[in-house]
Amino acid sequence: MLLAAVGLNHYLLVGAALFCAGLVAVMSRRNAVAILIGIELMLNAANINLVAFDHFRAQIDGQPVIDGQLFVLFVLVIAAAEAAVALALILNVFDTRDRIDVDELDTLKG
Amino acid sequence: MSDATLQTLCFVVLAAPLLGFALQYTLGRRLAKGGDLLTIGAIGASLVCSLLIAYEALQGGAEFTKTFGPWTWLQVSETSTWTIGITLDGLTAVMLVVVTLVSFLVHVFSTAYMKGDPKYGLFFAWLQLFSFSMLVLVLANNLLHLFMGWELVGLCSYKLIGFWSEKPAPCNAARKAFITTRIGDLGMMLAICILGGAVGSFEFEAIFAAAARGDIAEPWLLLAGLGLFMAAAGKSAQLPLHVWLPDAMEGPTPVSALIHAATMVAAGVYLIGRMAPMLTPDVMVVIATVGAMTALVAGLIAMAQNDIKRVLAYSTVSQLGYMFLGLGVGAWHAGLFHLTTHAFFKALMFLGSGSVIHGCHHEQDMRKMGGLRKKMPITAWTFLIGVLAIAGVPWITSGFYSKDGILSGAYGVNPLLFWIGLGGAVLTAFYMMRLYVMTFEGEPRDAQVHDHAHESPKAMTVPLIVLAALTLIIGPLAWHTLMLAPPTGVEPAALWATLQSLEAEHHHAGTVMWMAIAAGIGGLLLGWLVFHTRREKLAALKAPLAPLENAFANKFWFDELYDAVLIRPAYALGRAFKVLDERVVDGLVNLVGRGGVTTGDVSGAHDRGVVDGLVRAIGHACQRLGGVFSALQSGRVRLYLSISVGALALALLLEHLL
Amino acid sequence: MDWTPIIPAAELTIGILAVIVVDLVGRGRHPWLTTGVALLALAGAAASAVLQPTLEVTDGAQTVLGVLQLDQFSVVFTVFCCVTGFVTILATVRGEAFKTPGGEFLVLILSAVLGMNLLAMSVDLVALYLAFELVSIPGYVLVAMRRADARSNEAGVKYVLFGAVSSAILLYGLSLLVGFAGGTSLAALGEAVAGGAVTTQPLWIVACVMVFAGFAFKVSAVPFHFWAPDVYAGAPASVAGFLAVASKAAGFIALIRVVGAVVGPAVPVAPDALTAFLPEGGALITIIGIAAILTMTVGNLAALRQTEIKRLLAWSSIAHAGYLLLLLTVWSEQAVAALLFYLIAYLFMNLAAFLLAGIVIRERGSGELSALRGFGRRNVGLSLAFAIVLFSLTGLPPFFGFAAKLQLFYVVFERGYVWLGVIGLVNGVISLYYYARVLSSLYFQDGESDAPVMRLSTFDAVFCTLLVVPILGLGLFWSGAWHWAQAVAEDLPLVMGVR
Amino acid sequence: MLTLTTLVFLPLVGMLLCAVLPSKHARVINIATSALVLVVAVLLWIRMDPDAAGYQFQEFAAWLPGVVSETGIQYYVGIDGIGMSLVLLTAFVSLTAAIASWNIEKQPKGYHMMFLLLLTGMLGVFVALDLFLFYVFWEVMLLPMYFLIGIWGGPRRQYASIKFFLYTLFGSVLLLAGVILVVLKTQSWSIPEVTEMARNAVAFGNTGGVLGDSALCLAAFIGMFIGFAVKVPMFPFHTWLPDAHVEAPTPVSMILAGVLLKMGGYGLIRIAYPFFPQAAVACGLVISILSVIAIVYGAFVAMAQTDFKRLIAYSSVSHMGFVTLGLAAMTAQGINGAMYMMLAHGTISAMLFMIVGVIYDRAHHREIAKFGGLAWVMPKYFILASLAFFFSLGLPGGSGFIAEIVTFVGAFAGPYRTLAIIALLGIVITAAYYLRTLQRVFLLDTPEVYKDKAKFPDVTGRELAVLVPLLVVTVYMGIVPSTAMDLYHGFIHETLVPLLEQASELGAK
Amino acid sequence: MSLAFLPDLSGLIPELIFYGLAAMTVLAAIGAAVAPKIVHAAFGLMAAFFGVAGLYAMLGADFVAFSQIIVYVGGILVLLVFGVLLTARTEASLGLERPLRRAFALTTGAVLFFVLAIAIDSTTFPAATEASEPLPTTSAIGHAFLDPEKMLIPFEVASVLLLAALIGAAYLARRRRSS
Repeated sequence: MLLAAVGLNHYLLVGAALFCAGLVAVMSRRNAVAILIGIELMLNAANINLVAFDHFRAQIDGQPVIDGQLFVLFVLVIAAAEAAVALALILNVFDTRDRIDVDELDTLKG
Repeated sequence: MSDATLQTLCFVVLAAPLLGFALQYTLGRRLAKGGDLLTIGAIGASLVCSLLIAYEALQGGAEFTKTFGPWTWLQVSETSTWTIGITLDGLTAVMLVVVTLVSFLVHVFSTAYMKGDPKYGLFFAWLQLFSFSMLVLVLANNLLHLFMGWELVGLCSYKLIGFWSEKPAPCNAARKAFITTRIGDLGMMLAICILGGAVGSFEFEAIFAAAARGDIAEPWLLLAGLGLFMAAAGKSAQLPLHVWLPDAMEGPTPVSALIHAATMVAAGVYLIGRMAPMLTPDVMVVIATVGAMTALVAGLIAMAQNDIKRVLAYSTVSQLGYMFLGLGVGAWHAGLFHLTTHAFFKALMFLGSGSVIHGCHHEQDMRKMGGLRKKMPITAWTFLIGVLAIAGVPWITSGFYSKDGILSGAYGVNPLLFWIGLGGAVLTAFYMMRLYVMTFEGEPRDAQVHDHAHESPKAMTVPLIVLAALTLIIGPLAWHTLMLAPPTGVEPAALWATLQSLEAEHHHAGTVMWMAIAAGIGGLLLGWLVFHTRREKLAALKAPLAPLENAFANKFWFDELYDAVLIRPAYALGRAFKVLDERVVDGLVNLVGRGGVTTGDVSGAHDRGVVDGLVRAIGHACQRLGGVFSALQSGRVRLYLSISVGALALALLLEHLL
Repeated sequence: MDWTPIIPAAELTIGILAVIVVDLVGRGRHPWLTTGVALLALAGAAASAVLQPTLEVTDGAQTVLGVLQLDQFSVVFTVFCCVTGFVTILATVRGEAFKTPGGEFLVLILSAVLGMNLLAMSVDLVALYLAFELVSIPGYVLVAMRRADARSNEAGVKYVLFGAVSSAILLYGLSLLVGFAGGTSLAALGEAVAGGAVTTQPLWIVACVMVFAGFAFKVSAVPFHFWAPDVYAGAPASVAGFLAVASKAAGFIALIRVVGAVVGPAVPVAPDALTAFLPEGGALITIIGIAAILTMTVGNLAALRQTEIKRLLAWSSIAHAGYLLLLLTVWSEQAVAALLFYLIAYLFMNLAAFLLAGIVIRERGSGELSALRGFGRRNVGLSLAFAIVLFSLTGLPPFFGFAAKLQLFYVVFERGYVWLGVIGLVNGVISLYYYARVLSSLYFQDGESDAPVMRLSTFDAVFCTLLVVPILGLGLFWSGAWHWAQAVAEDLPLVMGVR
Repeated sequence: MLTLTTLVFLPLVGMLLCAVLPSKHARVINIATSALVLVVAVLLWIRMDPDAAGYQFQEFAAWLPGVVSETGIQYYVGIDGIGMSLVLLTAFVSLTAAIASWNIEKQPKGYHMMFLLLLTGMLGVFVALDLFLFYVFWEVMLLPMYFLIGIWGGPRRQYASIKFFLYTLFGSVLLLAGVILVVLKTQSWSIPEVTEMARNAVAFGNTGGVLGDSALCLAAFIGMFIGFAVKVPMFPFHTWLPDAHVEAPTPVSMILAGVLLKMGGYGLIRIAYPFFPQAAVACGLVISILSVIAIVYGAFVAMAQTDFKRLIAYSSVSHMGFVTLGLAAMTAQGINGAMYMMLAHGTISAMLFMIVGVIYDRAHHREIAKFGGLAWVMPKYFILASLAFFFSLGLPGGSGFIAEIVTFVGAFAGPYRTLAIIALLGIVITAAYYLRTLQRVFLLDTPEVYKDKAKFPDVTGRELAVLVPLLVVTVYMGIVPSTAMDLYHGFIHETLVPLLEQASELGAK
Repeated sequence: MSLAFLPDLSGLIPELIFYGLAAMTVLAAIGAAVAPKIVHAAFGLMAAFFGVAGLYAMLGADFVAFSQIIVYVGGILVLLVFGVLLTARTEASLGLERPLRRAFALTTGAVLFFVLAIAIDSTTFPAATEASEPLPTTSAIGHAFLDPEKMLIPFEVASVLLLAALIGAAYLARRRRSS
């Protein structure tokens, strides 16, 4: 049964697993870059969902369903932009402190 | 006299002392001789008018009743209009004369007695206001109006008792007097509330009519009556509210004569006399019983007092008790007549004691006196007349007539009350003789006091003589001529009617009269024997009687009792409430505030630090936990992320489980 | 093809390019020129948004350009964001951050405003997400704009990490919504919901929670608010104001659009009973309701102990987000009108507050409350403006904040949620405490007795006045603004497209 | 020109004048404006038709059209006897307080501006007939008060001012919640209109009241009641008062006690009771109990105070308890008494606070225990003080007496007789603490410190100018109570009492 | 023939590939999330990216799969590795996670996955049908990007987004260099 038909849910489960893995990274990592890695995993989780939904939809007039794929392409762009800015910020902090341990970003408090 | 004239006279009676007060209070210091002539003139005018009114009342006889007004004062609801107005009847007329006459004499007496006092002028001003207030009280045709006079009287009493307010004792006495009478006033307020609500008006006529019609529900009528008596008991120093009067002797002696002997304390009696038609039989019983008990207890206490004024004070309390006894047993005439006669002879004795005190340079302790008769003959002789009167020496003194009337009344209603009254009469005669003997007879016990003693000036002796004369003549004269009219306009309550008939039956009935005479004379003789002739021989009796004497001398520990039961607890309660207010009521508010802030600390934990917030929240009790929580030190990205994501997961989990 | 809807966006884009070109050509030596260009672009965008001919179409027929939709609602928010950007640039020119903003700053502000403009018009999840990121990403950089300042950098990192995580969560939720809708447009989503088989699915709830989590970050709703105090405190005051006002407004626009699709058109006003307990309208509404209460309460309580003005305002803005979420909870046409109305009030109050804070920080070199001491005597005008703003934030008459709150709570009561309204009102009382602490510092605590009288520059004075006068003016005469907000909100059912 | 608008906004003109002219003129402007306000108020009073029912000098102006209802929020002012008597009180007490403000030296300009703004707020509350307008004035009054305590107050002024502000705002939002509910259900902002609706509801036996739901009415009433009770202030919402009073400067204490506390009572009479008569009837017992607690407990707490001003403050708590007691009785006499108590307390408490202020100015402390024998160094002061004390404890001849008696009679005629009897106790305690204070402050020996005539001069002319008019009015009101009572009884007799009676009949069914 | 008794697994090949890819992706992701060394985490991420690309390919999204490899592996991953290299100079700077924290994170992650898994399992998507035969998508995507009624506007906006990010990142980085 396990090896039987691979359906939408299987892909969604993979996505969920990726998402949770990303969350674990986000929650447990002290290194800012490692947190970014977690974020990328979460984005990919969403992307798998989107592409999977496309695949499991009825085609009309023999045209491929690409709504989700288009979304994914934009997400790729956004992820890149986000990663660039985030890294720039992290490096900036690293520049002034020589550390990127997020637990030490604590000058801002009441 | 036409009604208009009478009305004018009433206004003059009222206006003269008020005007006197206003002028004296504002300008007194600048007037010649401190303004005493002005005030004497004012009260004199009042006196003259009062006499005219009294004459008119005499002409009118028992049916004489006049009402002026009522004028609308305030409308408190559409059905209830409160008025002011003046009532004139026999009772009022008598009271007017008593008040103005005694007041006039006291004014005269004070010009000498208060001479040299730095607040000489002020004293007269307050005497004026007092007279005014008392006259308001007496002339009122409604309860509210009466209550206003009543309260003003209280104020003046406060001011006059505490006249020498640099010293603590007069201050405390004044305060005690005011507050004690105010406790009594609660009863009056209660009565006012009940009657105001049920009748919608405070006019006596209306109240009596409503009471007779049964408009006022039975328990409330009873309560109103008791309330009125409570007020009367406060003002007239009846048990258990009598404690203020002896202390009030801290005031200048003329004040004691005017207020605490002749007039203000009589206001309670007047009130009960005035309101008699609405009092239910139950109330009457209470009044009679309290009166009798007071007569006896005060008499006992008076026996062991050594301060001349205090003896007189307790005697006053005791005599007031007689008056209530009289009213309570339905001897309405006798009770009020005793009020009148007592006013004169007690004023006489107070002024006499004032004369003694003046003559002895403000020495009040009888143990330091003795043999003063030779030094101050007029004072002594007039005082003796007073003593005889209060003891009820038959036929020649006024006290005989009034007291006899009361006792006969009591005899007909309740033998027990009669015997108590009779015992009181013996006591009265006895301690009065003790007072007289200790002061005026025998050997001088304190050479210094005796050597410097002197007879008082004319301004003091003349009032004494006048009062002594009145004491002698008023009884025989008035009893037959000045018939006090019973309250008009109402059918007397059933019991009231019975009582009246009883009184008529027993009036001057031989037995009672002779018993009263025997009590009076016996008491006097006993006193003479004990304190004059056989003093040394009786010293042997002193030891076994010591506990009794102790109880008398300590006034049955009423003051101590009140201090322990009422005053201290009240202050303690005040302090407790203060703490309650600051700690609990306000504390709760602050706690809410602080709780908010603390919650804020926790909810914004990363701002102040979870450690700080938590630690503060649990009251620094777990400071050591800081080490554990320091891992969660503030400002950390990951912590925030964990909380946020954790909350997200939790939300999903909850949604899922639900 | 009608290109009208993107005219403001095009103007902003041209503005961005122009700024870059001018900055490059002038080698950054003409800051006033670049600033002027940027301001011009914003003004132009606002003007053309207002003047768009569709506004004359009264039946609300909108021009749809693929993923965008033009309606009164989007126009209002475009203007709103342009004004905020305008004020932010001007405030920064004079603020404590930099004497003259560089070209990058202007580009970033313009990009963020462009993002907001598109966000306001998006009716497609792709465009929505993209615009959302276009608002966020420049924000990350703006916060860290003071490059040498460690606090600023730190704030930037916090912001970007938080933002990225939230955005990822949002995206995951959106991906599920796409799955349910079978397409990326909100109309498809609305149809799917109307189909009825969707809202009962377990994963639907997951999607709603996650989508809300993403937006909650943007509007700084509890428990996704943690970044806000740190970021506001680290950012220049003007940028903090921009984030608090424009960025938050953008979050609400997006929420309105999504809620509109998910929940459906405005639910008719509740019947007589005024004792409704839990909001109706499905999972999303319930979640928003809980978040609303939490947000306003936590925001207000946490603000109580703050000693730094920007942090205090940050918590205050969190609390205000709670009030606004309350309106989404009760979701009706009136509620949207009230939300719009409240946002307008919020715009004036918060921009003014951050502007004033900026002036104080510039003057005293510190944002601590204690730095405010003695200002009451040193500068009457500034203190008065501060007082008005703070009273208005508290919601006291006769200031605009009160009118906004009155309408807000009126709507909440109207829908029957009396208890929600009372919680909100009591929260207002709590907020008084910390606002009053600012006043207390300004007026009640004596500063250095010989401190000289401080003079505001004419620029600052005019600027403050322009922001504060509407607070008073609209506080006294707000019916016009309210009717206008109602008129705008009437377009709302059409926003939902299919229904 | 003789309109309510003139009356209300005159102080604002004065305030602008203060702002424009140099600060040395501020106090003169303040006094002049306050005097002018009093003159206008008196002229309006004279022109008022004593027999006309309803509100007079009404003015309408469109303000916020279309908000909620068609007409929307209006600028709608008008006045009846109740409002007029309180307006007169306000104008009068403010004038005396303005005179008492003469020697304010710290930031006089700001002070007098705030003072005048406060005056506008207070007058506005009493003439506003639109709920929104009422609420705006109600809150506007808070702001200057907050500053007056916070800037010109004593050492703990920050705490006191914020406490005052928070407390009253807490009350205000509950009031606001009630107002919103009312407006939501009636679609009217007009106070007379809603009152009329409430009357109709009761007349037609509609137990739902104006909100159409009796439970909701009860909730709204409780909210509004708490809102007003905070202002009164009623136990247990009174704890802001001692702090605020103690820290406030003397003239502000006078206003606070003399006028501000009256707004609570006014609100109850004008809004809470007429709008929700049935709920008022239902809450009668609780309100009575709280009032009695306030009277007795307030008196006890006052007795234990060591600070002169705190004592007076608690005496206000105790006396204002009569207001709610009278109201809760729901009889004509009771409400009459409550109203009269407000007027009487207005002048008497202002006088008392001035008296404390006089000695505080000289001694710079208020510890009762440290005083003594002041009567011998400051005789005139002693006379005024003892009169104020005695009038406050209900001596005939003063207005307090009438107020107490009428209230008691009214309370006794109402449903809660036993409570009224308990409240009588307060009278004795009141006498006790006043006399004790009188003795400890004024009588007995004078400590050496106070014998310095230069430092402890008798009351000055300015102080007399404050105290004597207050005294005169107190005495006048004590002797001729009908002046005030006839002025305001219309509303009570014709509107409020019938309404409440019908409501309680309805409730009994 | 002789092997006829064996089950025919040829029809299962797509499934097998899926499970292989899925396992690789998930394991790599977990590795990326928990690997003690940041470099290992980066490699885990790369593996996950490839796995995801493979899944895209299986879902018939050829263009997206290529884009995934180019952008993620070629762009973002490189960026991250740069970041790792630039910052993680010493082992100490990595900062190992505290066990408590990690346990909390793992628990949360597990719970969340559990919830999601159950939700996914019990959810039916109304819009979903049987998997359709994959068609080439590149042309359709290209048309969509240039159709004003479709994704033209987002496409342009994306470029502005990139520009803004570029300028922002450059601004921050330039400062770093010059200081």
